[in-house]
This record gives sequence, structure tokens and C-alpha cells, in this order.
Amino acid sequence: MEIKRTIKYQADRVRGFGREVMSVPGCEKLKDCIQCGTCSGVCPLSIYMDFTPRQVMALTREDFKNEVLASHTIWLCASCYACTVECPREIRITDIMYELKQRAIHEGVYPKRFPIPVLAQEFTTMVRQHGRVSEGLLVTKLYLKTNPIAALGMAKLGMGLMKTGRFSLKQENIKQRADLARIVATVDNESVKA
Amino acid sequence: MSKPKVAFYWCASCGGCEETVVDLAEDILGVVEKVDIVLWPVAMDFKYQDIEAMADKEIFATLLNGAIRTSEQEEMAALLRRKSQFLIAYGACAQMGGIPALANQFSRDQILEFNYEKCPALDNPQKTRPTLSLQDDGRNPHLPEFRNVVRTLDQVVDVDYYIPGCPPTPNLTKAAFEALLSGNLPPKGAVIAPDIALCDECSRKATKPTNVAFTEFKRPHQALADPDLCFLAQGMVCMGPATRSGCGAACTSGNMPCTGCFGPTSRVRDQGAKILSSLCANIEARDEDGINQTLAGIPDPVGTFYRYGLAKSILRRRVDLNMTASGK
Amino acid sequence: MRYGYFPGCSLKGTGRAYEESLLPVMQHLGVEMVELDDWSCCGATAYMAVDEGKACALAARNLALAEQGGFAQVMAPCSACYLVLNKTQHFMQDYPAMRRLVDKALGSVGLKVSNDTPVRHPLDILLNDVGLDAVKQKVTRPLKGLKVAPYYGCQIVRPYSTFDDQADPVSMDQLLQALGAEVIDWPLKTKCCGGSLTGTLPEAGLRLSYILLKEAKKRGADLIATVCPLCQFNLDGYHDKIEAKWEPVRVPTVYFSQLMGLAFGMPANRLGLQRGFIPMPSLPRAEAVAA
Amino acid sequence: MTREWKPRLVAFFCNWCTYTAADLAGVSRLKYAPNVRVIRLMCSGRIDPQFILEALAKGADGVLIGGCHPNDCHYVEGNYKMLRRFQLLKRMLQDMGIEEQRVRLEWISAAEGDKVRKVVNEMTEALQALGPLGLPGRFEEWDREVEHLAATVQEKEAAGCACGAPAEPRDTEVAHV
Amino acid sequence: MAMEKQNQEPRIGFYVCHCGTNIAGMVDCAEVAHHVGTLPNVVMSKDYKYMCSDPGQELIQKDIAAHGLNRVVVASCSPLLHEHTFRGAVEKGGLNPFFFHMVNIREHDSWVHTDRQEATEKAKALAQAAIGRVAHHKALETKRVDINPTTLVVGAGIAGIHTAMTIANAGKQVVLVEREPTIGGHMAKFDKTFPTLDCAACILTPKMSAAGAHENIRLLSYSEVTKVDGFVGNYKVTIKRKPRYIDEEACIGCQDCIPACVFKTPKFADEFNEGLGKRRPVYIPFPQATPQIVAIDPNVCLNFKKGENGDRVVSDKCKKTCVEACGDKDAIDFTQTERFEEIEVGAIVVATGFQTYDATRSPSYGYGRYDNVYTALEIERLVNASGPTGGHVVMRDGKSEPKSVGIIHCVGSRDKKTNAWCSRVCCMYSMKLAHLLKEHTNAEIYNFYIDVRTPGKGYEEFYGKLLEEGVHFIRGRVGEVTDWAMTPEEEGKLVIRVEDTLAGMVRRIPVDMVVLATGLEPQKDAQDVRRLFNMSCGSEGFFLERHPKLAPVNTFSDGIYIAGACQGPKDIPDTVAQAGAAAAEVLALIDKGYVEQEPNTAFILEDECSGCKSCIPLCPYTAILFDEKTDKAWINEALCKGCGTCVGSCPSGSIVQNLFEDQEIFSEIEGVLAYD
Repeated sequence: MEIKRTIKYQADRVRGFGREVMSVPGCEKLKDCIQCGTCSGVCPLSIYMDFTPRQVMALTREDFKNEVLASHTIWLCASCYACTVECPREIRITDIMYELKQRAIHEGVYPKRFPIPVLAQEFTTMVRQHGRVSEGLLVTKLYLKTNPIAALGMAKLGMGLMKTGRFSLKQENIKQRADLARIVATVDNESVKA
Repeated sequence: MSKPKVAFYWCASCGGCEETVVDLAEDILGVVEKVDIVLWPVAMDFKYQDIEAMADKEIFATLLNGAIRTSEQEEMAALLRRKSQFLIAYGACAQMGGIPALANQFSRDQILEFNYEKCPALDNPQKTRPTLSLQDDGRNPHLPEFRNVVRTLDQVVDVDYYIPGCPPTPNLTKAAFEALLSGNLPPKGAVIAPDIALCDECSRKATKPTNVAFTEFKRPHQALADPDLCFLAQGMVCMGPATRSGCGAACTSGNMPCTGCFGPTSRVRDQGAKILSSLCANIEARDEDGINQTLAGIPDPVGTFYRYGLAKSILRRRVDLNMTASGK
Repeated sequence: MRYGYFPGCSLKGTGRAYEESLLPVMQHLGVEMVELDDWSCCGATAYMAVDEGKACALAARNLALAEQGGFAQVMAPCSACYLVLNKTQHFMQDYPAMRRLVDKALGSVGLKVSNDTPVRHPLDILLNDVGLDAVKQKVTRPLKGLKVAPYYGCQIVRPYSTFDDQADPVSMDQLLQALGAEVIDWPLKTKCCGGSLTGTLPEAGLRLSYILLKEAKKRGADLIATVCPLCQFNLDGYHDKIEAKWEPVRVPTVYFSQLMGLAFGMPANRLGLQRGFIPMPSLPRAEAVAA
Repeated sequence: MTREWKPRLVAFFCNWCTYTAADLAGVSRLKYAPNVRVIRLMCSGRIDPQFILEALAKGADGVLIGGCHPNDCHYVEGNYKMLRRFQLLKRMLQDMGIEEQRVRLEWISAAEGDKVRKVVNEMTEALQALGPLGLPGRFEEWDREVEHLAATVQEKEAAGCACGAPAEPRDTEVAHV
Repeated sequence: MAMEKQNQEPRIGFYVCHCGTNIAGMVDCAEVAHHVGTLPNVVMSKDYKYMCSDPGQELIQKDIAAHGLNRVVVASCSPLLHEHTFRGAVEKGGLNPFFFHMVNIREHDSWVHTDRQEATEKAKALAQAAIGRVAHHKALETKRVDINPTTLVVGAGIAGIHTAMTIANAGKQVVLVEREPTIGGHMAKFDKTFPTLDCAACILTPKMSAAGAHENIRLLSYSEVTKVDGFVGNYKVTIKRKPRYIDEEACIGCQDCIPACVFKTPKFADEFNEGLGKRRPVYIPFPQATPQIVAIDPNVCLNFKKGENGDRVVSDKCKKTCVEACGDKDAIDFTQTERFEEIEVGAIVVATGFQTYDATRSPSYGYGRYDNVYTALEIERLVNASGPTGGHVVMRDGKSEPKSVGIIHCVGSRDKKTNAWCSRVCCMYSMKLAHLLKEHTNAEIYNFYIDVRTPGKGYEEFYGKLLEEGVHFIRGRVGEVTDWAMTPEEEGKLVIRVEDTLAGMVRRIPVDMVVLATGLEPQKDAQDVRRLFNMSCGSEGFFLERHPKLAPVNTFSDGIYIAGACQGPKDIPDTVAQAGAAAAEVLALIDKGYVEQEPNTAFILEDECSGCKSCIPLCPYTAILFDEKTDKAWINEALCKGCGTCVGSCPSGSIVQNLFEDQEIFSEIEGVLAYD
């Protein structure tokens, strides 16, 4: 049996991380957390998380950036907003999860081949290029990138969807794709975050 | 012993104050008997140089009416101040700016533009405007400058007494002369009129109810005024409660509400603010909409409450007007 | 009643049955839905995870298109679109920096958004603009005896909607009752179906779908009525996997709009009902209702 | 202008509600802009419009009036009387060229310490955006127009009773065109 | 002597208080003193650590004597706190106390600003304003008004009862008003009290009957205050006596009418038992109710049946068997109507208590949806021997005992969406109920808490006792209570889903019964009551005390006091202590016999009044009268309360308000703006 040291030293913190997150629109109220655990109590996916949402709040506030960004929790969040509406301190936990996801993608620290961030990225790429999402294509790309084997397991579903007219590999496009590209480029230049 | 010298002078005014002096009727003879009039442009011919030539304080008293709007008026005020023992602001314009001071709601340019270009009754195709100097037959006379601001006399020179009114009543004028000549002088700076509001001498006072609650305000042209009933009880804005008495309630006796020409009592700094405070507090409505509905009857609060007193009010002039000092 | 219609990507794909049923039903009720010209992806949840600013700008582009098209209100039937468009409006209102960013981004292509176009859900419109009485009047084939579990999913009631209770919504309950159906009372109305996790992380996501189906079945529901294309997909598409892992819980899941169409006497195939995997149970015998 | 201009806000607070609320803000250590100077009166009904004009004339950039909420006046209805005056005063001030945002009436109950903070901050910000009202400076500017008169008078007095032509208009003055 | 100094040139002494670091930490007091020292009329300017201390006050007195000061300004805290203190100090120093003015540089400056330089400048400006103002101050005399020695106590829960008894025991008359048919309030419903576990009824009911029988207490039950006029010492109060359809004088409390009712079995929800029990239309709330007088509920009594048009139609099913049973006593009177009674009192104590949070506002806990979710108050009745089940803890099916119980703390409390505050008693009563339920049923008990708060004598020890009894404490705010099962053991149970935050994992715990520890909140009509008595409410809606530390039972209206949970959640010992404090305040007031009124009244300058009458309709107290003889207005000083509205409105400036003269305020305006 391997024994691991679990103590945290001050040096393990990335100072300023918590404050930085709390300065983002929608994340301010993290300051007010009283660690009651309501978020975890109502989260339908907390049972799979390595850190409960409450722990993610505590870790973020205390600058444990590395731990937070590497955790599964942020990728397991399905954005159902149950925590946000139930939180007695009105913390917008879902928005904090989004913020942490963005930071993880930005820093490239999410688990490789972990399909959720890949989905998010494929999704944005498709939207940027075409303006709309073609679900069939998106899912196909996702499986090819992450787990081609598993894609075989989904083949039956795909066939079924095709039979019922719900699955298509045709890419939907909008007309003003150039406009869309410019909007996206403008945001890139003007990023809200410092 | 020579008789005390007295001067009358007028600045920005309508001449009504001069009329009052004449209105002293027989009494004027008594006055003339006791004094030498050394300056009275409206009635007698004296020149600036005559006054200049006098020794300082040689004039016993000068009664100056009219507001101060031009550089010439300023100079005359200064000159007369120097030459007089007592300088008396005579009438509402000299005391508080009077009707001319309503022009303090506008800039000089706005006024000149209107009067020399836009006024519908005007025939001025060259759009000529007043100048400060001109070439005329080899001469180069300098003309008075039209100032940006209408001023009271005491905003330009030191004033000893004030005789209020638009115009002052003969009685007050006579009383003032008597006081001056007898040497029985009030403290410097006094307004020579009772320091109590007009209601005190208004014949309608008894008809004012003790439970007035305004639901509307009417202007005199909007309704036929009851000749006996307190104007406020009729919903007509009457400045009487905020205005000095001494006029014998001339307007209210003539079935017109008081418009405030005698100015505030000594205890009030801003006549308009005070009548506003009193009238508004007694409105019946309690909600903003209802209050504003009642107040719609006072479409021009500045013109209503500061008809004579704008130059002397706390704000003096529309505050966002620029000083286009040189008309650039 | 005229609304700018924002279908969103799903209603053109996996959720096309939703659109196929919603359009005729709304038309039948005199509600005019005009599809926004050249609408783009709402910026959905996946985009939020990558870049909030872009997500908002994308959503705002659609709001700007609605304003440009002269629509006073927008109808967004997809729960995710409904949430994202609303969230964008809130963010623009609450955070001046976000507002400036969006203005700049849209300005770069000559678009403007005044941010005062309400984004409404069809349920909201049906209850508050059309009215249940008008709906009842159109019912020719009441869904008598049909036990329906109303399932709202998470994103239409949380966290921005104001037309229904966040914890215990009732709008669809009332609508279904107006159609003559019997509504099952269950505590899972707003529980998450697993969202996109059913595909990306099935061991976690599918369990949530399974719980919903299991509880609906246990409580005797003939079917589940939903308002969200993703929920419908999750509850309809994975029965073989759920059976393999847990037990058979074959309860069909349909859109509320499909049930409306049926109650209005429209043929099932005109309502996209043929597109579900789990077939719709046969309706109790039609009782003709005098019009 | 050696020092940076900061908005100056004079506040008239009623003793029972708004002044107490400001005390509560203090006790709760809420932080707000230091630009406000509070003058305590027993009731907003005591606030004479002269006070507001005087404050502006003496250099306030804005005036805040705080009273009890409708129906909550300690003196039954003093707050209504202030509200009525305020409605016309606001209009009159606008006619006199003073921006509407410079004078504000707020109902703040004794419990609303946070509202004091909010309103003071909002108003300070609004005044900052409007810039100085600067009435004392304007009065001085207006008075400068007649300054040369005093100088001339002094000159003449110094020269005794020298006679002569009226004072020349200064060369710098230009004709109106 | 004071009058002599009136006309002297002002010689002002200025003192700025450090208040330890409270002021000095943010304001440079020495600089303020230095600045003020340069102002005209100031002959003395000092800074000192604590001006309100004895040496601080003596400093002022010495300077008055040594330097001939005739005006004093102190810059320190709020005048609402210490104006009285310093006026006293100035008076002791031989000056009229109204030659004093106070500058608030703590609450309005050092405590609310963060920039030392700005705060110092503000302090200078405020001080300069006071220096300008105080020069115009005049010597004034305070006026004394006699106090009516009768006291009104509103609300007869434990707070009101204790207040009334204390005052009455001191020999003073009390009118005790209660809106319910019986006094006793919430405490009467409790089973035991924590942490001593003595029986609530055993300690309360003797006090209730003593109050009901006290010769100095006039008990008006089933009554409400509807109007309050007047001021400290002399209030006129209108009280509505609601009809209980019983002649209170005639009823002897035999209760023979109750079983005589045509409703053979009790049928209507019993308020006293939180609806868990049933009563008849004619009822007495509980056996020890005070007064021992029945009441008839017109909403359900057949004698008050309503016809189709809403008119009263006596049902023919009503046989008036109650009247028959009452017999000669003839106490039942169906014709009773609302009556109004006016009383005069000198002081008022408001003790109107609290209400419990409505658990249906937290739908995720299933109250109202699941039968076996209870509120704590329901459990109080359920474990009570005189409760609806005779103290047997059975669930709503009427037979099964719970084998496991989850007690959820903080329901409605500590939640910004409902009530943000901690309700202060729930931790303790939850533990009390845990103990009682365990005692009654031996069930497994789970407490779900965010924090356990046990700050009271013997409270922490009680927590320890519960731990020893094996009650579970799980730290985590419950996410939801549902009835759907994931495992066989969950079938048929209520499942509590919670993060066990100490273990760091999410748990599902099936139980038979859920108890919601609902919090305390203001009564729903607290705002109306507040207006009635001219009080303030805090942002959460509880009545606001004059000062949280130093005047906890006083309100901003002199002569009106508050006691108990209407001021904020509190337990019985704190309530009783506060009730005693309120009684002491009242007795101190009555014993003094008079109140000194702040001389801030207005007066009319008779010579200058024109008699325009503009002021007369403005006075809410009709203190301004028109004298037909002089043709001028005058102010009845006894009626004037000093708002100054007439002063601000007098168009000729002929009304003056003491302490707030125009010139004083103009100087203040100039002062606050003079400093750049």
C-alpha cells in the first residue's frame, strides 16, 4: 500500500487565484460561501465527483488552483443550475464552474481525451466556422477524437436516429459567416478578462 | 445755511419711480421748499460734469431708481455714491433688480439676438447691433456697454437705505424724506417699509381660511377673481404672505393678487423660495402625480416668484449662462 | 400574437419533432411564429465553458437580428437556447463590461442590441398570452385517462425564468390538465436528465435518465412529457444501454407540443411522433367533442 | 486649481429616519464616498428651500434630502410637505440652469443604512460625471465684470475730485458684431 | 446666569474626541483641533482620547471656568448617543446646556470612510459648521410634562406577561392586550424548555393565571390596538375588542357549553395544536388558558352560517344547545359585535412576538407534500402530554411510531432568499426535540446542521448530553427530501440527500419522519404595528431598538419600549430578561413623574406675523392657532413637537424653531462648505 502525503503547504497555493476568479462577473459572491454543502446536496452529479462542489468552492477561495483545475468536478457539471438556485448565499456556482472550465481549457490542464472539454472545443470550432451546430457531425467528430472504439457502441443509436430522421452528417451553415467570424475576432481582441 | 442738495437719477427702469416723486402732489412743494434738487434728468437739465464738479458728499441724498445693466449706469452709480452722503435705492429695480432682472434668465447674446434680429416687430435688415464706439463726423464717441448681468444697486455700490416698491408709494417716499431731513435715521441698510408681510394690511385677510389645501393654482387671467375673498382661498398665487407691506395693499384692493414688488421681510433671504415653500406645503395631494397636477398651474415658477427679485435672489441669475464678456 | 422564432440547432436536428409539432399547434392557436433570418447557434452551454464573452456575443447577435426584424418578443422553445439568451440579457444588464464587449463585437458588423426584447418560452406564451381557456377550446380529442409525468428539466425554470416556480413548476401540469390528461405528481420535475453527459460520460449521465424513467414508471405514468430536445433525446435514445446496465424502464417521452397536437385532433405523423424510439401508447378511445 | 476637484454634497437628513440610518451605516462600518456633509434637522418638513439654494450658492455641487418613507414620518406628514416643495423646486432649479441630478430626495428609513451608502455613492458618482456646479466661482466671475469700476473709483478717489471725461471704455473691449 | 451670557461675544471651546482609535484611527484629531483653533470666536481647541469619560467632561468644565467659555462644541460620536451626556457636562460647568453643539465624526465619518486625509477634511468641515452654528445658540429651558402612571403592554406571550407582572408588582396599573383568546403566546405551546427540560406549562401557566388575576392588571384578551395618539407620558390608545360571543363577566369557565355543542365530535383544526388536533366551534384553546373563558368561532359555528348573499343565516341545524347548557349564567351572546375602547396611558411596551417561518416556502423539504414532514412546533404539540395524541409520538397515519427521524436545522434561516439571519433558538430546540423524540420512541435521530450554535448557560453541555445519547449530528445543509428510492432500504421512506461535509461525501439517508427546524421571523403585520406605534423596523422586519448595545428595549419614540422576539429572535431567558428591562425602563419613567421635553419647539414672532395663516393647516398636531384678537397666529408650545415644518414654510420668516433657527442652519451650511 502506497502512503501519500496529503498535507498542503502554503507554497502549494497559487496566490491570487481565488481573488482573480471572484473578480469575474457572476463569480463575486464566492466570497460569501459558508460551506454548508447545499450545492453538493442538490447536485445530481456530485456522487461522481472527486471534490464535491462545496470543496471546489473552498479550494478556489483558498487559491488551490492546481487541485481545482485538475479536478473532474468542473467537467461533471451538467449546468442544471440546481446549486445556483438553492445556494443560501446566492453564489452562482454554475457560473463559477464555467469560469473554472474556461481556465482549465485555457491552461490546457484538463484530462487528455476526457471527452467533455473536447466536446466543448469541437462545438465552438463548428459554431465559429458554420454558425450552427450539426449534431450528427459533432458527435461523430467527438467519438473519433476521443474514443473511436466507443463509437462502435453508439452505432446502433446512430442508425436508429438516422432511421427516425433525426441524424444527419450534413453541415448546417448560416449566410453571414464572415460577420460571425468578425464578431468572434472582435471579442478575442477585446477580451473581458485582463 | 444752504438747503440740503438732493439728486434723483434713473438707471434700468421704466420711469414709474420718477412718477411717484411727481405723485407727491402738493407734498412735493414741501419737499422742494426744503431741498435743492441738483440732478433730475427726467425733469431738469443737469450735466454729468456738474456733478463731477461737486465736492465729495456734497449731495445730501440721492434717490436712484432702476437696475444696473450698462457700464454708464455703473459709473453714474459710482459717481453719485461718491458725491452723496446718503445713497438710496429707490424702487424695486434698484433694490432687487425688478422686472429688468428677469433678463437674468438669458444670456446677453440671447437678448441682443432677439432684440436686434428675431423680434417680429423689428425692421433691421443689416442686423445692426449696439457698438461700443463709432466714427461719426470725425468724432469717436464711446458708448455704454450692455453688461451680461442685471444687478441691483447694492451689487455695484454701497447703499444706505432702500425704499421698496414698483413703484414706491408717495407715502413711503414722503416718510423717507421726513426721516432723512429730521435726522431720525433708521440703521444703515434698512428697508424703509414695515417689516411685516402684506396680509397685515390687506383688506381680504379675514377671508383667508385656516385650512387652505390647494388642489389647483390659477393665474389671474384664468378666472374672475372674487373682489373680497383672499386670493389664495381662490387658488390664485398671491405673493402677499411673502412680501413686505407698506403699499397699502394697492394691488389686492384693485382686485389683483400681490406680485411681490416690495420684496421679502428682513428675515428672509430669498423671497421666491419662501413663497414656494409655503404654497407647495399646503397642496392637498400626497402623491407625486397629484402634486405635479396641482403645480401645473404654476408653469413659470421663476417668473412668478421672482418677478422683481431675481437679481437679489440667492442664485441671482440662470447659473449655466456663460459670460461672453467681450461678445466674442 | 407574433413572435420572432429562434429554433436553435437541436430543433433542426435531433429535436425536429419538437418543431414539427410546435409549428402547427401554435398556428392552430393563432400564434404567428416567424423564424429569425440567418440565426446562428445561441452560444449554448458548451460555448459558455470555453469563452463566456463569445457565447454572449453569439447570443446577442440573435437578439440583434430579432430587433432588426422588428420583433417585440422572441420565442425560444429549446431550454438551452432559452436559458442562454436570457442569461446573456442578464449579463449585459448586470455587467457594464460585458455590455461594452457585446456592443463592440456586434458593432463590428453593424448590428445593435438594445437588450429589451423579452425571450419567452412557449409554455409561458401558452399560459400567459394565449391562455388555457383558448387552449381548452381547441381540444377535440381530450387525452382522458392518459397518465402523464410532466418533466420540465433544469434549464427552463432555473435560474432566470420568471414565469414559473423554480422548485415546483406547474405550467405544464396546467397545460396537460387542460388537454384532459391526468398529471402524475412526482418530485423529479426539474431533476437533471444528465444533459450532454449521457454521451460524454454515460456512466454518470445515463444514471440520471434511468432514475427519471424508473420513477415515472413506478408512479404509473404512461408517458413523460418534456419541453427540451436534449431531455427528450436522453430519455428516449438510451433504453438499450439502460436496460443493459439496470432494468427495462420503457416509458415513452414526447414533447408537450405533440400531446397538444393530438388533443387538437392532428394526425400523429404530422406531429413527428413517428420519430421516437419508444412508441407512443395508443390513446384511449377518442371521444368526439362537439366543437 | 491646485487641488483636484471633488464633488461636494450637502445632505439634509431628518433626525428620525435618515440621520439614524446614516448612524447605522456607521455602526455597520459600511464604506461610502466622503464627499457628503450631513446637516441634521428634526424633520424633512423643516427643510426650507432657501437652505437648498444657499447650499448650492455656497459651493455645494449637489444637495441630498433624506426623510422618512411615506406614511412613516415621525411627525405624521412632514415628509409629504417636503415632497410637495421638492416637486416645484426641482422644476424651478432646472429653469435656473441647474441639472436635475444635482438635487435628490430620498426616503431612507432608520434601518436602511445600506441605502445611505448607496444613495451617497450614486450621487457622488453622478456629480462627478456632471462636474462642478461652482456657483461661488460663477458669482465671482459675474462680479469681475464690474471690478474695473471699483478700480476707477479708487483711482479717482486717490486723485481727489479730479474732473474729466467719463472713464474710457477699456481698449480690450470689442464692439458687438 | 445663563441669560446673562446670552448676549456676550461667543467664546467657543472646541473638543475633538479620539474615541480611542475609533475616530483617531481615521481622522487626524490634532489637525482638526488645530484647524478649528484658527477660526473666529474659538478660544480653546483641544483633542482628547475619550471626551465622554469623566476626565473628558471635567476638561470641559475646567475650561469653562478658566477661560470664560460660553459655547462648547464636541466632535465625537452621534448626538443621538451622547448629546445628552455633553449637555449635562456643560450644564455642570455652569452654562445653559443648549450652548452646546455636537459634531458627528464617528458614525458619519471615521467609521464610513477609508481615506485618512479625506476623513480629516470632512471632520474639519463638520466642525467648522458647528462653530459657525453654535455662535447663534441661545439659552433655552426644557419643559416638563407629567406622566400618566398607567402602562399599556401589547402582546401577552412570556415577554408581555413578564413585563406586565413586573410593573404591576411595583404597584402600577397595567393594561395587557392580547389578540388571541388566551394569553401565553408561543411558550404555552412548548412541551419542555431547553436546556433544563423543565415543563413549559409548569413554569408558564402559574404566571398566566397570576397575570389574569392581578389587581393591577387589566387583561384585555381577544383585543387589538388600532390607534395610538399622543406622546410620551400621555398616550391615547384605541383598542378593538373582538367579539368572542361570550359575556366575559358572566362566563365562569365551567366549559359545560363545549360538549353540549351539536358537533358531537371536534371537527375543526385546532390552532393551539397547530392543526394536529380538532376542536368544536365553541372551545377553549387549552385547559390552562387565561382567561378561563370560552370563545365561539363564527367561521364555523352554525349560528353564523352565511346565506348565498353573504348575510348571516342561522342554520336550522343549530339547536343552541350551548346556550341551553350555559343556563342561568346566560353568558353566550350571539349578538356581540366589535367594540372600541379608548384608554390613556403614559408608556407602552410592545411585546408582539414572532411567527415561525412557513415551511412550504422551502418546497425541496417536502412540507405539505409528504405527510411525515413536520414543523418543530408541530412536534412540540406531538410530544406534549396534553397535546393531540396525549404525548404519543405517532405519525399522521395515527398509529406508527417513527424509527428514524431527521431533524433539519436552519429551515428558512441563514438563507438570503428567505431569511438571512440565524434564528438563534433552532439549534437548541432541535436538540431538545431530538432528546424528547428519542425518549418517546427510541428512534435513530439525525440532526442536519450548518453550524451548531450553543452559546448559553448549560447549552453546550446539553449538546454534549445529546452526543452521549447517540444522536447523529451530520454537518451539511440538506439538499432535498424526497420519496423516491434508489435502494431497497429507501423504499417507502423519506430520503434526505445531503453532503456530509465533514466526511466530504454526499449521503442519502432514509428516515420515517422529518422535522423542520423552522426559523423565527417578524409577525406578518409587523409593519402595521410599527406604524401604529411610530417605531422603526430593521431591514429584516423586526422592531428596531434605539441602540443595539445601550438602549436595547428603547425605541426611537420616547415612552415606547419593545421586549421579546418582536425585536429579534431570542430564547425564553433572554426574552424574560428583556421584558424585565422594559419594565424597569417604564418604572423609571413613571417614578420620575415627568418628562423633560427637548426645547426644539417653534414660536411665532408676534410683532412680525402678518396673520397670513399659511402655517395653520401645516401642523399635524393643531398646535398653531389663530388669535382673532391680535389677528395673528400663535403656537401652543405644549402641543408643538418640534418638527419645524411651519418654520420652513412661513413665507415671511416669522416662525422660529429653537435649536434649529434659520441663522443656525445657514451658518452650518456655510461651515460645511467653507473648508476646502
